[in-house]
Amino acid sequence: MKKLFLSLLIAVVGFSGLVSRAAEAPPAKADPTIDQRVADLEAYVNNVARGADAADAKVKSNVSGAGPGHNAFQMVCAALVLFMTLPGLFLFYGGLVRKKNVLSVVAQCFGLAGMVTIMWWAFGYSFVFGDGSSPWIGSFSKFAFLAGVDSNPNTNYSYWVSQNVFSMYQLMFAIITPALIVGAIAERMKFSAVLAFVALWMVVVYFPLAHAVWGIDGAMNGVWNAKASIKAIDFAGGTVVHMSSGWSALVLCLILGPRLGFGKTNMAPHGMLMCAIGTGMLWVGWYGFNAGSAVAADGVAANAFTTTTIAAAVASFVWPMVEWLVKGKPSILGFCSGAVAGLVVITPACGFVNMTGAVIIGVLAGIVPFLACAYLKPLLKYDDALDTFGVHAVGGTLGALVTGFLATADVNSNLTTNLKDILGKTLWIEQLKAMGITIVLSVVATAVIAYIVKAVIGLRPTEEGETIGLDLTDHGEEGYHG
Amino acid sequence: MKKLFLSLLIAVVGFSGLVSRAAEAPPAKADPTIDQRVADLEAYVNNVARGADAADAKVKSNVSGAGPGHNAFQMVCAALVLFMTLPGLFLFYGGLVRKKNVLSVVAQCFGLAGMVTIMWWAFGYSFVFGDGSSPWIGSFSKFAFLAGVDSNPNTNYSYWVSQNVFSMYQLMFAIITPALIVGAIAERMKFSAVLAFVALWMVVVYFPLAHAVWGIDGAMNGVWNAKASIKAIDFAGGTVVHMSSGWSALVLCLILGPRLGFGKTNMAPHGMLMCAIGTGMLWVGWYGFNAGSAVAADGVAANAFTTTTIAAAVASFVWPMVEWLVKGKPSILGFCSGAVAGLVVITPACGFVNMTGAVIIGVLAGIVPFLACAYLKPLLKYDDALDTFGVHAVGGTLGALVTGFLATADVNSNLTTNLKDILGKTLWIEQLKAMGITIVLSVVATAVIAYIVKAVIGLRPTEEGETIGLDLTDHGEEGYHG
Amino acid sequence: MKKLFLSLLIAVVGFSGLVSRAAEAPPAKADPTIDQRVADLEAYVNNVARGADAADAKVKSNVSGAGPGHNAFQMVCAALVLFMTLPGLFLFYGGLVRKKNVLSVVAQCFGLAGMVTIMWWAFGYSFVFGDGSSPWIGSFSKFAFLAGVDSNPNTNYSYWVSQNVFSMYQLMFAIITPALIVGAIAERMKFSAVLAFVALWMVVVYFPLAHAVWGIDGAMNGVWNAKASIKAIDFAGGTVVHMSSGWSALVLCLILGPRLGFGKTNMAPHGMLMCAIGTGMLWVGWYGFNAGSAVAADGVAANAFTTTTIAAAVASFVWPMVEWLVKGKPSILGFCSGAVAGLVVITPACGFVNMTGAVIIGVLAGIVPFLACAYLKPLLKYDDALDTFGVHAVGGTLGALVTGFLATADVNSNLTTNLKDILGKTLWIEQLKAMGITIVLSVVATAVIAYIVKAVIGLRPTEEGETIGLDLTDHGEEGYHG
Amino acid sequence: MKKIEAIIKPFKLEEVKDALHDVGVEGMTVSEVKGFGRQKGHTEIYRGSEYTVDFLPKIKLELVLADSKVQEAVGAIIKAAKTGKIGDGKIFISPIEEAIRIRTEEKGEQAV
Amino acid sequence: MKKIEAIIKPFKLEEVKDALHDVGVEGMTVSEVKGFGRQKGHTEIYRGSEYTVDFLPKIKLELVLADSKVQEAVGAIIKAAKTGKIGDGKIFISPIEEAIRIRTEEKGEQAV
Amino acid sequence: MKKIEAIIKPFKLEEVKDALHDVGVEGMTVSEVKGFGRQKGHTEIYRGSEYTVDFLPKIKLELVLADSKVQEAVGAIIKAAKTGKIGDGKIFISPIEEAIRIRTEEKGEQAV
Ligand SMILES: Nc1ncnc2c1ncn2[C@@H]1O[C@H](COP(=O)(O)OP(=O)(O)O)[C@@H](O)[C@H]1O
Ligand SMILES: Nc1ncnc2c1ncn2[C@@H]1O[C@H](COP(=O)(O)OP(=O)(O)O)[C@@H](O)[C@H]1O
Ligand SMILES: Nc1ncnc2c1ncn2[C@@H]1O[C@H](COP(=O)(O)OP(=O)(O)O)[C@@H](O)[C@H]1O
Repeated sequence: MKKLFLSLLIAVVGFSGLVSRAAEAPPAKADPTIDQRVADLEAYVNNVARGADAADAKVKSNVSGAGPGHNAFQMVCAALVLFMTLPGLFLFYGGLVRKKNVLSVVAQCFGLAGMVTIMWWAFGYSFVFGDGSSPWIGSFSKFAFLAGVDSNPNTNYSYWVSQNVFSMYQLMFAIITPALIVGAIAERMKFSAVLAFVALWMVVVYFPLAHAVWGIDGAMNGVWNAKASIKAIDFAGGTVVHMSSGWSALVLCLILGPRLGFGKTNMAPHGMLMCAIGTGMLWVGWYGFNAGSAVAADGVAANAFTTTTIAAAVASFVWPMVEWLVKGKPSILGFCSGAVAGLVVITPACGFVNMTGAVIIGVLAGIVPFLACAYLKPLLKYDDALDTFGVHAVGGTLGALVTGFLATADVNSNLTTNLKDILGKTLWIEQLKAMGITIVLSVVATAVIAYIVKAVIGLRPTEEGETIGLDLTDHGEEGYHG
Repeated sequence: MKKLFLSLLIAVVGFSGLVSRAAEAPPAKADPTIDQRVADLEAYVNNVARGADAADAKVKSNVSGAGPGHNAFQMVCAALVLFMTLPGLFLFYGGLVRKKNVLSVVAQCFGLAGMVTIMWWAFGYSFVFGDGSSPWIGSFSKFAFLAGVDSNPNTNYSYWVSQNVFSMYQLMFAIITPALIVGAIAERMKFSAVLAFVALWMVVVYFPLAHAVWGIDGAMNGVWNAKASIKAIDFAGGTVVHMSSGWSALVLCLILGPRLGFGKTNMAPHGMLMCAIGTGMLWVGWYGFNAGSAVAADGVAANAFTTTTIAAAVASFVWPMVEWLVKGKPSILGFCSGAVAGLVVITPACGFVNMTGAVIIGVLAGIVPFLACAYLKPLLKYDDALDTFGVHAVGGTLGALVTGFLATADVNSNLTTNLKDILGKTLWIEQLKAMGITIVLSVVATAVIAYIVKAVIGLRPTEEGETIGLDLTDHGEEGYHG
Repeated sequence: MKKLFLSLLIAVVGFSGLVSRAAEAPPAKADPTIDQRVADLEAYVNNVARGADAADAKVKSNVSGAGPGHNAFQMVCAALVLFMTLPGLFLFYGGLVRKKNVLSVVAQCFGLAGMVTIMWWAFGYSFVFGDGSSPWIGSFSKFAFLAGVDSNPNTNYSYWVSQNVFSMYQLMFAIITPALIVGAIAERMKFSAVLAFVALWMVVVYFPLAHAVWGIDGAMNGVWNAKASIKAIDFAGGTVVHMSSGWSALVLCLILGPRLGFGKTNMAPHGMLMCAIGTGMLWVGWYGFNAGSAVAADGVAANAFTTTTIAAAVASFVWPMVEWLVKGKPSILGFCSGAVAGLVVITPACGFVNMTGAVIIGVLAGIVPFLACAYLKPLLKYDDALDTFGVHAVGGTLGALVTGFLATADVNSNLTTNLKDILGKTLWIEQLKAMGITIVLSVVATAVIAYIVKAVIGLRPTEEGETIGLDLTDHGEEGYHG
Repeated sequence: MKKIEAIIKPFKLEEVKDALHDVGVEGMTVSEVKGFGRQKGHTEIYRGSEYTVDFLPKIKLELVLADSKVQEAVGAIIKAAKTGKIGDGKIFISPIEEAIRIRTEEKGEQAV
Repeated sequence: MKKIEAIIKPFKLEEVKDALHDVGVEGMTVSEVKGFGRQKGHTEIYRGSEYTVDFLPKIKLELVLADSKVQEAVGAIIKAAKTGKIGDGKIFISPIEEAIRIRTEEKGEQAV
Repeated sequence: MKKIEAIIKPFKLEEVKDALHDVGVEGMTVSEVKGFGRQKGHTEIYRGSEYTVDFLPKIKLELVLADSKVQEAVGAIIKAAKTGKIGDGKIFISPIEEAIRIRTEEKGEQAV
């Protein structure tokens, strides 16, 4: 295991120098007129293209780099999304496991952050955002080792945000998505197996899916790609992030089997306070996730910010109220689950729906995932330890679907570019198609990868190791001393 | 209880569709000249009105939406204020209670966040920022269900920040204010009673007060409303937030009575480390609270940022030094209390005073609330569990008053618009009036509401429930396991 | 001790009124032409000087204040750097000590924050950023008591960020630097001694060093000062922050002697989870530290943001992988240490190196400080309790050196202003000189100050006090109850 | 000498300590334990998972004292710890053959 | 009456409790302890510092019961707690002279 | 067989353990307890509220061993745990009727 990673690392560092960076000589262009200069500045405020950004532009721009307001926002958003994983998930997931496994959750999140960054640098960003190769996978050679990804904007994705910032922002998504899977398989999967599984999963599931949905020439990028074969929309990751991780989590936890003593031993969360703190951090960080997905501090971001707040708050209230009604007490885990569920369900919708839509989503998010966790899971007896499936798969699926119904061009005029004809009509069918593909890809790929990893290095620790706890077994440390 | 809230919820969701949204057809306007276009862009940088913002404007603006730098800042500030409650208060207050009540504090903060959001969406924002009805309460019909609150600025409150972002920013204030009350009544008030009390309190105390002080036509909005009957100033919430919550907290904790065993049992904070962590988060989040109250990333925000830093740091140092002198040791709770007190006292002043003012405020904030907590409370024997009165009421009152003396137009030229004549002279008398009204309203309304809630559903848990702890009694969970 | 500080405080507040603030009457200037007005707006987007900023400018600027995008970014960055200390270090360092000393770590960080702020206000900012006195120490009279530091930019340091915000941003650096020293001397230094030591250390080590490296006329400010005698570069504080604190920490911990029972008693971290949470916060806050050091939301900030992410992530992965190889298990402390080491090493380099540079730095940062902590420390047997030397001194030294080799004008054109001739050639020799001066100053000054403090008030608590723990001994409180 | 072990409800500790102090008991050792008995625990529900916690927090007091003082101490404990509700706890008495004070090496009844 | 003290592995607690319940033991007191014995602990490495933790987490069960029931209870504990691996723990039996139920002041075997 | 219970100061645990090891004691059980005695606690002040903490953290050691070894073990404990300052703690000795090793079901002195 160790050797594998180390040689990979060395190989990759070595190769990074070799990729050619052919500089294209730009044709000489005229200086902008005063009118064009003012128009470019207005373009900055309005987050639209400079004159010079047009493919056939004949003038230069005096403000050809990134714009401060947008760039500042995007950097902060990237930091906020990182905050969701480190330390958001440490606390949210760490609080929900038993004391003896708390550090293993930390290690899994932390380890994925490092490993995925290295993959992202070497080829991940290329596979997702490198255009010009295929609707299902990006072009490796375009941005391998992040060559050419500098402080200038890549106008395929943003007029006013530096591409290096954009690439780091998107990296944070690539980190948190597999980290969500950790929730389902907590307390019983070897650290080495988690790393190996995710390394493969990123390549087979995440990179293709993210390219298809968000790549400028992606097959399911309904908003920006006029030639998309499936005209679906996903503002901040209902399919790419939550459905992919959630459905994969279910399959992986089934293949892995339940924790030793599942159903008999008391496996109550060891730190509900920690979990609640993590929830607060997730919520705050999620503003980076959702509003930041506008890739500009514009009106769309403002709308996403607002709908995110409303959906999260409403769901965080509805879930425990339903519990109060049904189980007799509103639990803190109910508040936390509701907030996260609200955030998950609004994710694909936040930049496309209005406030009424957000309230509806909040109410649904407080009820549907609750039913999945409280009734479906005990019924089917799978051991989704921290409810990745119940919250992320169910919530993401719900969100992707309702986005098809509630999206409105009133809050996001980009929806009229390529989707005028189906918006408010058959958009939901496109959503269903994208959801289907996401589920099939996640389920099948996860099963194959899981069995491969199982065969090669094994998935679970020894019984004794699991009984003692993964903290000591895998990391030789304990979460709390004295 | 539960039914009440659920039917409220349903009713409100239902009604949200009914409010009419009459679109007013704007009169046709001319395109801006190049000079006007540049002036509008300069207006963005300087955070002043576009040409088109004037009531009698004859030109359009090419940059009529929100501006990226300001909007980015406001979104981040809103997230920071949320961070103060979730998880700031979870930790700050949660750390100060006994282990068995830690989750109840979380539930109260979390529950209020959800409930207040729903109220805000339905009518709260209207009651506070809907203009055109009365100096003491906003117009319900103006923004009910946030209808019409979109990504364009409402120039009554900001030229360059989206109104939906502004509404969410202000929501965070409406969430944290009642959550501060939780500190006084911690460990002994039923969860249902907290929700019921706050639901009424928001309508009777917070919304009117916030409208009077911050509403464009509010009765006590000295800065912006030329017709204000009381020309008081309150930059970020000395009266609206800290005095209202602090004085209400005192009354409520008196009506509630002391915790079982108060004065006999050891009620030492169960987690001072948690409390200190929460303090750090409060401080960081408070930048959103104070600097964000400029509703722009301009020079006033910069000044507020600076004075906030200085006052908080000075007070955080003075309080424990005084303790060291008087009690023999500088305590961690002293550092935490000092920081929070500094932040409270600078809140109404931060955008109006200069650095010398901030140092003076820091020193006062390290001494006066300390005296209230360390001597007044034991003397009068009220059980203000976590010192909401001692810190927020005393600090807020102190801050509102000294703002009257220290405010200077050097750092905020808006003070010359309507207050030129009284600034540096009789402004403090206006402050006294606003403070008096705030105290009377808070005290009377709290007493009435508390007795109503007591009569209808009761305020306290059973003795056994309180002894076992509210975590198990009200929520069926424990904060820490194993 | 107490009296000392109190009288200092009073004296200083008193003097603050006396400093004269002579207003210089600016010569009358012409209104800008439309072309100049547009150029000024473009300057805002591009973060360059307005026409009016030139020394011999004959026109005014209509946008002479701070610019929203840059100012917003800088305020957020300042808050993020504060977040690193409060609560970042509370958790990171607090988690690594034994339970009985956790609050003492909090008190040390918190106490330094307050004390350094007061010093900064009175004379610290002047000593660092007051120009016109000497290359080795700033001019006291220039900005004493922050007089004249208002919301307008000081174009020596930034064209578009308010000077008051800049001063607060830099304050956060002045707070965290001595707080890092706490890591080496944890669990065994009297609170009063820590305050006294740092008060002197700031004046003798930090202020001169920061002026020399970052002051516009500083002796080692290679980037901006054409007359610098040592043309070194340090983007965000390799020498000023990490080397100064790290080398001082080593000397102080040697003079102090090891903790009672060192090498015999189990001194394992009491809260590795806390430590990991703190690491996440440090990482997130470090974006403010590194990207914010561009003092603008421009392309240099974007580059710093990116290289910071990559170096931290790579090092956080490499360190535990090396551990896995060498010690058999990847530890959580390994992940945390790697991340922090990556952040330390990239600090001086982040705004000067490209992504390949960041990867190289990440790999080195995962290996070299690891060797120092895991092999050098046990070999030499000094008790660097939380590895301030191993991580900050070794990492900072490494970073300062490799910056000399990897810096490239491709990502930061400011490197061509004064350094064109040595960039990529002999820059590393300049770096060596700056490093040498930093080490000598830190080591000698620390030794002298430590012996003075030892002689006057003593450094260590009584044996019994240390055995009981500093929380009870110095602060009369415990970190956890019940 | 005898050892009295008393299992009591946690919130009664202060009262029991004071009561013992009043009858001249000057030393005791206390530990946090979990009790299982007739008193029923509670059920916690975490999303779909139910856990019954039937071990309840209790305090165990241990005091070693001269035979002559046992009666009085037992009386004091009962008086202070009794609420009359199920789960009040138990008192067990067992023989102690020797007691030594580490500091002085005193033995027997002087040591306690 | 006798007191049975059993030191067992933590994860065996539920099984032992159930086994005791099956043989009619209705009350017991449990505490978290650290054990030192033949079973070896682990080493933790924090950067350059190594710490050997030789105290392992164990559970101590205490039950007081009538002499007649001791045999059966011991059998139940052994059966449930045995894994056959080192560190399974010990059972100690000692005399109890008196037992009192605080709530009712019942004494002797009725009290347990 | 006898049971030795020793209440000691927490920071003495390592030394006591080593001393016992030296005289051939191979097993023991340790728990964290709070002690109340002549040694005074401390007062904590939280803003206006004062709380006196008179229970001090102590460590309780329990070891069961053959009668013949008691003397030596007691000596080892006293030697290692004594600081001469108030609060050093106590040693109590009581009879044990039977000991069983769960893993092997060995009984009596072989079991300990
Ligand atoms: N046989 C026993 N041996 C040891 N401890 C016991 C025994 N029976 C009860 N206890 C302890 O006494 C506590 C109270 O017993 P319980 O049966 O709940 O109520 P009550 O004391 O009122 O009869 C239990 O929680 C347990 O700690
Ligand atoms: N002489 C003793 N006195 C008290 N407790 C003991 C004694 N010997 C062992 N123990 C306890 O029993 C536990 C198990 O003992 P150990 O020697 O590790 O394995 P085994 O029980 O299989 O012989 C120890 O961890 C300790 O708690
Ligand atoms: N009678 C007693 N029964 C049980 N434990 C006792 C008794 N007296 C003292 N102890 C324990 O011994 C510890 C030390 O006793 P203390 O009176 O403080 O000092 P010393 O041991 O020096 O006389 C106490 O904290 C308590 O845990």
